Amino acid sequence: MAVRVQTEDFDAGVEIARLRAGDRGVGAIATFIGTVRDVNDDATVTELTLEHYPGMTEAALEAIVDEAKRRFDIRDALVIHRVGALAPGDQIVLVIVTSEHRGMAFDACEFAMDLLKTRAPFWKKERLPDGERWVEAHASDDEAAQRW
Amino acid sequence: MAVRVQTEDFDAGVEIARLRAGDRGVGAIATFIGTVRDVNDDATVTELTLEHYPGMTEAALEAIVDEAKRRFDIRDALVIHRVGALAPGDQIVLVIVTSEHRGMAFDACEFAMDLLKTRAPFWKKERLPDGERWVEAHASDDEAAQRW
Amino acid sequence: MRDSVSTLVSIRLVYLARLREAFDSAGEALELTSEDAPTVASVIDALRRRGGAWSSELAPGRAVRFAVNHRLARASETIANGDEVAIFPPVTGG
Amino acid sequence: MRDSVSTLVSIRLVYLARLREAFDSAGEALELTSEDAPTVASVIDALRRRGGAWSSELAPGRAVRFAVNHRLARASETIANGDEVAIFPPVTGG
Repeated sequence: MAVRVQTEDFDAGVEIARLRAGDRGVGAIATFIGTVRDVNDDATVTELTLEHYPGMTEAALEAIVDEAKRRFDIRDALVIHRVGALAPGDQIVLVIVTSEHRGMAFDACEFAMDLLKTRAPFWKKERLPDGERWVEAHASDDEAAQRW
Repeated sequence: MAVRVQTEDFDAGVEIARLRAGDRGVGAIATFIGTVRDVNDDATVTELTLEHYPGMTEAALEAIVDEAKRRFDIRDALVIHRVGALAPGDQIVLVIVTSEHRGMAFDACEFAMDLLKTRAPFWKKERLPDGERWVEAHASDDEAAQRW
Repeated sequence: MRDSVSTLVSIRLVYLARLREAFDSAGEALELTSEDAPTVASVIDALRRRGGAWSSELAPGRAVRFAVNHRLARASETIANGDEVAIFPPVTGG
Repeated sequence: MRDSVSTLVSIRLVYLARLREAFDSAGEALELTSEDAPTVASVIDALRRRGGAWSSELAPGRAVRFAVNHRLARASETIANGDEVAIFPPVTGG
């Protein structure tokens, strides 16, 4: 499975080892992990809840992985995204790309994250000391996705 | 320690957890792992030996980490490079960068790898079925380093 | 000669994140009667006419995104009988 | 009045990777006598005059890199008494 949506945490080391297992043609592995920060837009975040659109989510992530494989000369790719209630310091998302040479691994990994930020149906709600708020989308994410 | 030169293998998951431990301001972690391919320039590689320049190696890697921290808005960085005899599939190098936002983590990680490829005193010797050869430097690595 | 049933389009609506809360609903069934091929925009127009949170959250200029049958879609996309149409704010995952 | 000892520069040479094998040596002590401030290029000139692998491996146009006291250096860099000068092929780590 190239994509997983889960409430459980993930172990990047284990996932990297699994993704490249048996492929001796791999020379480069680029990995990205997104984590919950304890501050966002100058407010203290005590909890972050990830909502998603079951049914669409995995298909959207699979489309991103397929697009990365189509556009970049890579060997394999994996995306894991967590949903549910998370605390500061918790891991949110993992993207791993294996390739022969490092340039393609870096590009495909960043490409997948940029697309994920604008095309995968996840929404973050932050709990602050004085209430809750939905995280607003950043224009910078649209710009990042439009580079490719 | 921001850099390590060692014969032993490393565990990316453990190193990532250690580098970001206690820093709740981290929102992005970019990681690169270089591994030994079983084929290089159309020849079958059965063993790869990494020679280095003791005394200079750690200083060169520390200079790269310092430069990455100076040029990019990142929280922390780690470089581990192995030396000695390695087999196809073995891990060679690990670069981890933590930052608040993903763009800086990706850029600093790729920057560190590009500099490492052109400034850190390591040399690869390949064992092939019919003998040994020193790996030749790639012009593409010089070009990659000159982008920054 | 067209069958009169062909002008009736039944869809499943899904509301997510802030819109789910604003509408106090995770979704509903909706029937559109139209001589033309209905689009996502037709659905939004129908919902806006309800007033209240519907008209304010879906007002022109508000950032709203759509998916038809689990694929991102523009407002101009046509919809067919049985489609699932999701309406949600810009995504913020990753 | 300059002390005559000031014109004698003792350095430590280090050869690495392919050059270590070609010279069949990991390094050596070298004394340069010069009226001018010697540079990395002065050292390379002195080594080339030995002929054989020295002149072929260090021939103009060959890709050779240098470090002075563990820092990458150009051929024009001046060297001082006690310096460690390393000579090696372009690096291929990572």
